[in-house]
Amino acid sequence: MHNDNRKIADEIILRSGVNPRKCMKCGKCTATCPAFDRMEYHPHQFVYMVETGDIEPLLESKSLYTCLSCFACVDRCPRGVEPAKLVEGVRNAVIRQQGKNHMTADDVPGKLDSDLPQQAIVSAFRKYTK
Amino acid sequence: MIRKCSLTKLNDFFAAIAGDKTLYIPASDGAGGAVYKKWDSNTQYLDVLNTVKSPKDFFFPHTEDLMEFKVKGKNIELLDIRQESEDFVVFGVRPCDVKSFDILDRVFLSEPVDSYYASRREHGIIISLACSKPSETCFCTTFDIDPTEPEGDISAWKTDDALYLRANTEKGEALMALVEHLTEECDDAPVVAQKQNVKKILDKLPLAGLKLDVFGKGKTEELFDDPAWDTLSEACLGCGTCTFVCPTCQCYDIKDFDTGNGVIRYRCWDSCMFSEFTKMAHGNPRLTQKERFRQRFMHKLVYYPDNNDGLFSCVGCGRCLAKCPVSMNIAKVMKKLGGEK
Amino acid sequence: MQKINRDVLIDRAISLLNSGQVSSVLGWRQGEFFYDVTPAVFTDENDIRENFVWNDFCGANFSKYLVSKTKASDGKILVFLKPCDTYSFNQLLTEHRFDREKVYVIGIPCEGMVDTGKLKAQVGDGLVSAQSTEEGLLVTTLYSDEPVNVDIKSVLAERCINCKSKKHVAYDELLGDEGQIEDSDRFDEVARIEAMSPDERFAFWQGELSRCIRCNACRDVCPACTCEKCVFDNPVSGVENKAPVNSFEEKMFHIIRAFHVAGRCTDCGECSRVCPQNIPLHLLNRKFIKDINGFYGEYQAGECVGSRAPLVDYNLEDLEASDVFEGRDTQ
Amino acid sequence: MQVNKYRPLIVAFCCNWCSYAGADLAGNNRLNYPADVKIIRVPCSCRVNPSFVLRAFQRGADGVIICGCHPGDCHYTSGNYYTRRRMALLFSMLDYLGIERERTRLEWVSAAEGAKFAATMNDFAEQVAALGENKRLEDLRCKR
Amino acid sequence: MQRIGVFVCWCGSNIAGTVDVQAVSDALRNEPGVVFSTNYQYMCSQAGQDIIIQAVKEHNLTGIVVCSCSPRMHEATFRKTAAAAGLNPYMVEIANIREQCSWVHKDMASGTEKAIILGKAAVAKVNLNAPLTPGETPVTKRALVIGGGIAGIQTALDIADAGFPVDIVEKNPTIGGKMAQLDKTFPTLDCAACILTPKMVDVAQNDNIRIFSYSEVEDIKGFVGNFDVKIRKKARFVKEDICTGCGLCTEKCPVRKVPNEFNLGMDNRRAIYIPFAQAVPKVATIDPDACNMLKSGKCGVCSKVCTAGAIDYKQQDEILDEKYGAIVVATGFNPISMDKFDEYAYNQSKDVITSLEFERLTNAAGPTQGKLLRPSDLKHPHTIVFVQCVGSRCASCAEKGKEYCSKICCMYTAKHAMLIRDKYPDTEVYVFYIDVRTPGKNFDEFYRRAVEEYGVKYIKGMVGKVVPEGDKLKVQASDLIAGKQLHIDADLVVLAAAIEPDKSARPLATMLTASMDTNDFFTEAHPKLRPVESPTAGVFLSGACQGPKDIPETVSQASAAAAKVIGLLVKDKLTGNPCVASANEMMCNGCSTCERVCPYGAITYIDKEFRMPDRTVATRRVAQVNPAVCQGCGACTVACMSGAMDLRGFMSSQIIAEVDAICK
Repeated sequence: MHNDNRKIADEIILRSGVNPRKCMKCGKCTATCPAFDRMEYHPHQFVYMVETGDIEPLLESKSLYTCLSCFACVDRCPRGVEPAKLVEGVRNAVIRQQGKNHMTADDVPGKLDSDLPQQAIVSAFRKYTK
Repeated sequence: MIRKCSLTKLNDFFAAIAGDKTLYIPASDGAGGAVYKKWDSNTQYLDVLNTVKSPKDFFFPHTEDLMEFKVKGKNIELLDIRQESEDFVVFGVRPCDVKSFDILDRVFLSEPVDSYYASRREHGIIISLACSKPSETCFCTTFDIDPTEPEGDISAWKTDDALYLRANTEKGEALMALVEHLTEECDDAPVVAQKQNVKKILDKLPLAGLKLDVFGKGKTEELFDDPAWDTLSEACLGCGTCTFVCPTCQCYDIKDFDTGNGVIRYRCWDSCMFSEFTKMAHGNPRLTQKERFRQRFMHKLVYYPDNNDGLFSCVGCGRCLAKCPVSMNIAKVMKKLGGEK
Repeated sequence: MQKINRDVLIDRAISLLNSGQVSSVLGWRQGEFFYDVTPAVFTDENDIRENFVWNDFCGANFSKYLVSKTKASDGKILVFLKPCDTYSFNQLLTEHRFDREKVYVIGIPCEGMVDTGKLKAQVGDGLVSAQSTEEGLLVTTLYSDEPVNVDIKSVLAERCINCKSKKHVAYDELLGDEGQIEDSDRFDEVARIEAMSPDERFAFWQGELSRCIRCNACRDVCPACTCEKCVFDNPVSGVENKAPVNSFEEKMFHIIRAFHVAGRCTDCGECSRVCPQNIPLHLLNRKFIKDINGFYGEYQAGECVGSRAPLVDYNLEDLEASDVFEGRDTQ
Repeated sequence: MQVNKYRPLIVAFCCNWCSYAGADLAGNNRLNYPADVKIIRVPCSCRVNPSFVLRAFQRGADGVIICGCHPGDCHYTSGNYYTRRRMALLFSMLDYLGIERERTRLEWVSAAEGAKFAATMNDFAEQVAALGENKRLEDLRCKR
Repeated sequence: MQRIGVFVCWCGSNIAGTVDVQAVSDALRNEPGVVFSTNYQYMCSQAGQDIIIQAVKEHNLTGIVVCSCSPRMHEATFRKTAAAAGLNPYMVEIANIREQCSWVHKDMASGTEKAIILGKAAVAKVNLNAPLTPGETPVTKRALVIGGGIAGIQTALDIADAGFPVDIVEKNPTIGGKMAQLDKTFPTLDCAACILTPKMVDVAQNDNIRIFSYSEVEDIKGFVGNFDVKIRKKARFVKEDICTGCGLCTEKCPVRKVPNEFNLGMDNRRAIYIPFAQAVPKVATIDPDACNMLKSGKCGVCSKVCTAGAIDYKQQDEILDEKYGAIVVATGFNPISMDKFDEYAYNQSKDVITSLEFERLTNAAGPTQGKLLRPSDLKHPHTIVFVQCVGSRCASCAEKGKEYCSKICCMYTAKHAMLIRDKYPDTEVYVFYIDVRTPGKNFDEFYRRAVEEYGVKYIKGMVGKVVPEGDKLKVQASDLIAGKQLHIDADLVVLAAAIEPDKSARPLATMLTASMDTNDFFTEAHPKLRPVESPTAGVFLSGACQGPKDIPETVSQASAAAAKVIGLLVKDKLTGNPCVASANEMMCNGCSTCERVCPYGAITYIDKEFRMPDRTVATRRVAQVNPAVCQGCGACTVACMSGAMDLRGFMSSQIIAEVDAICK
């Protein structure tokens, strides 16, 4: 395994406060995920890939941005693994690597439309103010 | 004849004595109190009214090994392990504490003589020091002690600039000879002046009027069953603070310490305030704290005078007044039994 | 200056006494000097009016007296407890040391008590009188012509500077306003000692404990030390001794005593207050409290009656003895 | 040179059910450890009073080790849990007083761990020997 | 002063090879108290023992020190030798100079030196030994079984079969417990009722068994062999001895809509009821919360129809005082509440049910007479989804579920799925699982049959949410192997709810001073070696009160507990271990500290009058150790600040003497 990947994975674990080893691979996170169809990697895969250090595909994946940050997986996980926080951790890792976010919080108001659910607005701020 | 030593030469004075004999002087104990320390060039003299523990330690130490039984197989060997005393000097003993030695002497030097005590007494030389700033807890005058006129082998007075010395005994004379080069003859005017100042303070002391009328020889029956003992003793914790800071308390226990290879027989201070004091096979002769409390004060104020020509075994140093955890003390006892509130 | 007035206390005491609700009152009796105050049992109205005091020198914790006084009394005893005293009170109840029904507790607020030693160090010997003012004390001595103004903070007892709680955890009735649990820095000094090198720590404690005269005042005043017979008085206990014969005995006494009260000590600070040699004994007890809090979670002895002391409790995941020093410097 | 090395006196309190049996197993398997280690059998490690530990130091021990069943395996279900708390606090207090923390140890040794017993004793004896004589908790009366 | 004999064993060359045994016996001869010292090749041999016996007689020995192998080896031997010589067996101490000396040290000099020191320590200890006599307590030859499920039934039957009287206390109107509610049992698919109800009848007919149904344990005092128990017999308003169980009252009662707890509320019963046809005792019970007569005094129908005259509206709770020698806890389990699992819509749809409810649905005696009809519309469900681990293995949600695996769910779900596919092959059955756990005889085969022969769709994944929509349940789930999210329109969803100990267990544990784990399962005396005993002597554990169990395991443990009880009741007297704690009452503070650390509840407190050293008489609270219960660990001796508590055989003074001897 790539040493760098392990390092990034450990960094993500540290920063997110998520312990992927607690995962018992039940898949309830994925079962509950409302954005499942748009995600290349699903919550349980995120957890597993971070645990094993298989980070590169994650960093490049669009799944990072399709995650709604709705935290349904966090709520439902029977082991308290908190997959969404891990997704956020990976997202932050990408941002840190790129040196910037692909959008800023200031861009959000311009994109608001009346159909947008309240939760999406909140999660947009959650994502882009990092 | 009086001689003086400039305070600027005080260290030389100590050095001169210490060059010949072990010298102890009051020094800081590092915790706000004073303790007699063996002098060396690093020892700072602490100008303090009283040390926390009295100097009775020098003659009647807190603990003292008496003998040893050495066990080898099934044989027992008896060893005299006493440490022979050498001459030593104690500087700065206050008039009350000096007086306490008389009280101890009557116990330990009367027949049968306590040879351990006697040996120390013989080797000890006392340089007393007159009081210049009595504390509110002082009441030595009650026992006819003049805090401005101390006894001892050498009497000393300390003013702002000099130490005034007067030898009272042969031992004192000999010691004065040691420091002759550091002292000079002088007139006693500063000493007299200090005495007069102190006398004024003495009159203002809160305990100045303490009376002894109801105490002394033959008062046992009058005082023993006084109901006041109940209230006086009700707060007493039964600790030994008063006893262990007292310059005249002389009770001790003899104990055996099993070293694994034999037994060391030693004695250590005991306190009549302790619940285990004088416990015998049948139990304890004084069953309640009231009885133990009464014992201590009756001893000081009645029993001791009974056996010692009316001499009280308190010198009014005030240590117990300052240190009792519940502020119960001999002054309160004297007032209460003496009919004051 | 204490927030609550002596007269309020006296009025309540007399009214409870006269109504027959209590048969005696455990309070502070004025002594010879303004600072010497003796715990006393009052049964007489006039005696209370004349001699009951409540001022900045009423440090004594009455809780322990209840063990013997309730046994000796048929009626109820009124006791005045400062916030920190109430912790000892509860701890004694936890250990069934007296009958709660025989006590009527009046909680009184406390603004901290004065350490007479500190006062003397500041104004000198020969204390004659002191008057409480808003900011402190106006003290006269035998040797000062003018009264000296003393800032109360500068003469407060250490335990009061680091007061852990101004909140009463037990009372039947409260006079004055209830306080709060305080944020105190009481473990700072322990931490300072912990940070020393082992040699320094050894020298520090050797120095402190060498002053011990084994008067037993710390034990005899301690509300956690109410044993029918103390191990140190019991020749078959293996630790009995009567004198600080050598440095081992000095340490033995204080280690075992601290261990026996570990988890039960409420940190009332009476041990250090009464020590005639000013040994900071509370630093031994606080070490145990700090360790217990750190190892097993926060625990305040006496906070509630019936709580399980940390030394008679355990957790499957407790710290291993070998990990006690983790994160601390090695030798 | 072995000869000049300080030979410490070590008192080992072993619980009857696990550690004492572990020590027996070390014997059965002829696993060497220094003769400086002397074992005292107690029913459970929770029988060890801190005053016994101090007593050993007073009488000349250079190191004291307490061995009990592993947590969860106590013959009396909970004894070693109390031991763990008591000794953690005691050791910490001794350290606080500046007494070498290497002189005390609490170790869990099961009846099957003869090898661990021997290894522990070798290690502890080595550790204590390196410190030399116990000076900070000694009672000179016991040394004459 | 003791007269001690020292006997140093060579153990052939085992000891003598590295220890100079002559030097050891010579050195120890000079120890205080020692009057005789010798050495011999094999001390444990008959000849060696004879040397000891002879020396005791010749030298009037009062104590014996044997320097030999480990006391774990021959302490018992030498104690018997001492007894044979007329000495108290507890006047023997062993110095272990083989396992802990000669075998671990190579050097003769240091080995000998150490052997002498170990011998000295043993001598020092014997000097302080006192003769000990084990205490004896009589045994009440009757057992109490708390809980009348299959665990309690089996335990009671086994004890009764051994000839001892036994009482069952059951809080419900009938015994039978959870097993009575089940349909079939895995992996053999026998009908639960067919194997349980004969046992219930056996219980009812066994002369040695009394059933206190509709009763609860109110208070327990005493200790092993001698428990005093208060049992509350709740008023059922029907005279048990008169009621014939004809059931007429239950048909005539006008109060019809009381949820039937036996069918988990899926149908109704009357205010007077018999839980099920095979109930034991088959006696009616009036539900006081539902009965009009009891609530308002207006009705009395049951009384009118009862020809036996068994109805008694004035009946009161009755308190029985009974004595027992042993108590078996068999309080069983319950499924946890599903209220907090919003995602599965349990409270929103009648068609989301628990597995136990499913058992009733498929049971011929259940609300649908065994026809698989879903509760909402009584239609046959065509798509059924089983969700595993609902609330089990739940680490993050202590307030919702349980951290442990409930153990039985995998198997009963396989059973359910198989039975559905067997009876209704047109039904699609999905089982969502995290792991399938089938350790047990024929268990995995059973599960594989469900998959391979019956075509149950096992999907590795979890259900994320269930949303009722129309008459369907929209199930959203993951299929981890396919990497898909599934959306299934189900007709019925069955939740494998975690199981938890019955709520009555916690207060019972307090009464018994028996310990529990954080999940409220009873703790065993030893997790491996004493799994059916509680640490509290005389209290035994049967069934799921100790941990999740299936029926065969429960029955084995029930019989094991019975065997333990029989082993206890067969004794006339209990002989204790004399090495127990005892409190010096004059030194005891009554502070309860020791009581808190005692793992066996052996310490109690009493108020006792004393003549005090100050010659007053005082009533003091002091600790009492029950020697029949104390196991001699010594935890109390250290907890006791005053040193009032000491342990016989390992007294503080003895241990200190050993320390001193070693360190001198």
